[in-house]
Amino acid sequence: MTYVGVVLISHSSKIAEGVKELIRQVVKDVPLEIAGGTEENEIGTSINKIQAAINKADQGKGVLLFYDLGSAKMNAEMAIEMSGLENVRLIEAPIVEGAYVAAVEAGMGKDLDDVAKRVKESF
Amino acid sequence: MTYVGVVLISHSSKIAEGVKELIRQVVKDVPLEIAGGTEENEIGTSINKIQAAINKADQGKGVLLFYDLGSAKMNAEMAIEMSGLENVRLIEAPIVEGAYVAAVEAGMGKDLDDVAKRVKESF
Amino acid sequence: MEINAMQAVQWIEKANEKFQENREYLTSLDRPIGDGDHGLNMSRGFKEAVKKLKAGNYSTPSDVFKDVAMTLISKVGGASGPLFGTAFLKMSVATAGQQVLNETAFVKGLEAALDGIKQRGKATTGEKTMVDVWQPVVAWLKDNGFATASLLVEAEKAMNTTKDMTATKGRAAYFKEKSAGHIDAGATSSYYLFAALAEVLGGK
Amino acid sequence: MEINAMQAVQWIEKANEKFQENREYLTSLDRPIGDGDHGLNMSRGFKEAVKKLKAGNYSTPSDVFKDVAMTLISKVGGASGPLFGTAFLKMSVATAGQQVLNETAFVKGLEAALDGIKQRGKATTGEKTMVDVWQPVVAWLKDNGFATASLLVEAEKAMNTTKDMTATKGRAAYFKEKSAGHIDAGATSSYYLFAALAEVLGGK
Ligand SMILES: Nc1ncnc2c1ncn2[C@@H]1O[C@H](COP(=O)(O)OP(=O)(O)O)[C@@H](O)[C@H]1O
Ligand SMILES: Nc1ncnc2c1ncn2[C@@H]1O[C@H](COP(=O)(O)OP(=O)(O)O)[C@@H](O)[C@H]1O
Ligand SMILES: [Mg+2]
Ligand SMILES: [Mg+2]
Ligand SMILES: [Mg+2]
Ligand SMILES: [Mg+2]
Repeated sequence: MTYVGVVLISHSSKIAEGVKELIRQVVKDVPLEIAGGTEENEIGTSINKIQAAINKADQGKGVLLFYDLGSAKMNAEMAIEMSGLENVRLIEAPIVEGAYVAAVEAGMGKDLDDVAKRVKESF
Repeated sequence: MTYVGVVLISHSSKIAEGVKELIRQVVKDVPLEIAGGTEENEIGTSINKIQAAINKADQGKGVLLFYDLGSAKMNAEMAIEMSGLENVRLIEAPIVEGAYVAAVEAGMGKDLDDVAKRVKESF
Repeated sequence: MEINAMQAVQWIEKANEKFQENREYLTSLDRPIGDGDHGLNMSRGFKEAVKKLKAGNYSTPSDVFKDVAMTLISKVGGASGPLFGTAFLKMSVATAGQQVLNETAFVKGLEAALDGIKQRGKATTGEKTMVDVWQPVVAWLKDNGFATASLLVEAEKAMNTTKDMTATKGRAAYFKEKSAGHIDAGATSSYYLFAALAEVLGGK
Repeated sequence: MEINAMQAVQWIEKANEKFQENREYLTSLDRPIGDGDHGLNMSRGFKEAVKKLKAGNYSTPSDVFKDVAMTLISKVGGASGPLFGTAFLKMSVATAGQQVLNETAFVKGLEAALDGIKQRGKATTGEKTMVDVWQPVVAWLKDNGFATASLLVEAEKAMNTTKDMTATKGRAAYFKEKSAGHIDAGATSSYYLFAALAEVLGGK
């Protein structure tokens, strides 16, 4: 079985890792990739990390991206454009609470539109 | 100068630490305390940690508490009741994005009502 | 039926035995629609509670309940901590000062506990939580007294009603419709708690 | 005025010198209403860009801009990475294939860069960002050509207009009214970028 993937983009690699461990308690199978911190693991984001996370999270059913603060959004948008992939979508939702909902929904086998819709409805 | 304090309650100590480092880049003076994980530092929350965080964050101008998932909320509410302190308030807002806004607002010297209001308006 | 401090301690000890024995089972209930830690949470909490009680010297059930409450509150780590913690705290307050609780007094304590759970969890019946065991069982005890064999049956029946429910509280609520078909973990621990009570009162 | 690949490289080298020299200053601008990393971000990004250019062999400005873009995008880490990265990428696309850019061609490239920044940042003028330097400076260049001394004056004037503005984009926007009274960090780096251009074109 394949699932919609989830990517966690945070300025802090600790936030990204923490959200992943929180979700992994509950959802085991959904691809869940993190892109936290800069290339040097300082506070910030890295397009290369985001691109790698998107590629790893993509099982063909699409990928939903969560980010923390504004500048992560710009990097995420660039990474999506450069990936050339369809079905990779950035969502405006709280990174911790939103990604938790998304992972649960994705784990039920929902498609990208449904997962995104459920997340949107939750906030 | 004293400030409204911010407490970050998360099931994951990594999330709490990450949010703290994200905020500390921007806001240096506001008391910012974390209560992440259980007593054994597993995933979960601890009333004792929450109580300690509230006490440390309180400079007399009140404390705003952020939490990640439902069960943290119950522990937070108990901790507030047991603290017996006035001006300690749990807020329904995204932990990462909400606490960031709260810390910036608190750093401007705003009082508890104003900080809470600004956070609420942001989501 | 009457219950004194010693029996209150025995109640918690019996409950602890059940939580240790059924740790894996409780966790397996919490896995498909939760985070798979309920067995761990309950077994850790009650083990600590028993340890605490062993070290103490109690003249009222109320004092026993208070120490149980404080231990559960600080040691459990999940939603069941504040919930069972609040239950025992309210039971302690409602029965304060009485060395022996008669049926009326004990039922009052259990009612206070139920109210505490509902308030803390902002939950009512039908939400697929421990409330779905506590509410009917306490109501039944109030009407029928402490007939221990029937208490066990009632508690088990109540627990099983959670199977078909759709969760609207707690982590299972994230699973919405998919939460149906699984018995609720907290309802099951509540069943064990009442089963332990039945055993203590029934002299087993 | 004409600009070839070698001059494009010099532009970036001069800009890099300015970012290294003013690293602390840029960071100090980003501290009161931001996260205090802008100097670090710009100096790291341009240092890497210069390193990349040193290793390359370029026949068109477009190729220079492309490598600068890719380096800034992957090395900067903050908002200025995708913003300046997009600017150089659009400049590269708009001037592709031309060994030498005349005024018209170069202005076209700069207009494309400005559009890229605005699109990427969803920003317009008056929001206290780098757009408040790019937009007036590009407009001025289009109307007046590359008179280097005046270019410097225009860029500096534009940078200073950000001081009284209230930020509505980027991290400074969190500070709302309190963001007024500080010059924007990204506007200042944009000023250095145009200052570097003026120096290269002016033959300094
Ligand atoms: N709001 C609530 N009201 C009542 N009971 C709840 C509530 N939330 C959760 N529960 C109960 O708690 C149980 C889960 O406990 P546990 O697994 O220890 O906590 P967590 O969900 O934090 O991991 C559920 O099975 C349910 O019976
Ligand atoms: N949405 C935006 N549109 C245009 N420019 C922006 C935007 N967000 C930020 N900026 C510019 O970026 C600068 C901050 O860059 P930098 O400090 O490197 O990034 P960060 O804010 O991620 O730490 C600001 O001073 C501003 O000029
Ligand atoms: Mg659980
Ligand atoms: Mg748990
Ligand atoms: Mg910055
Ligand atoms: Mg930054």
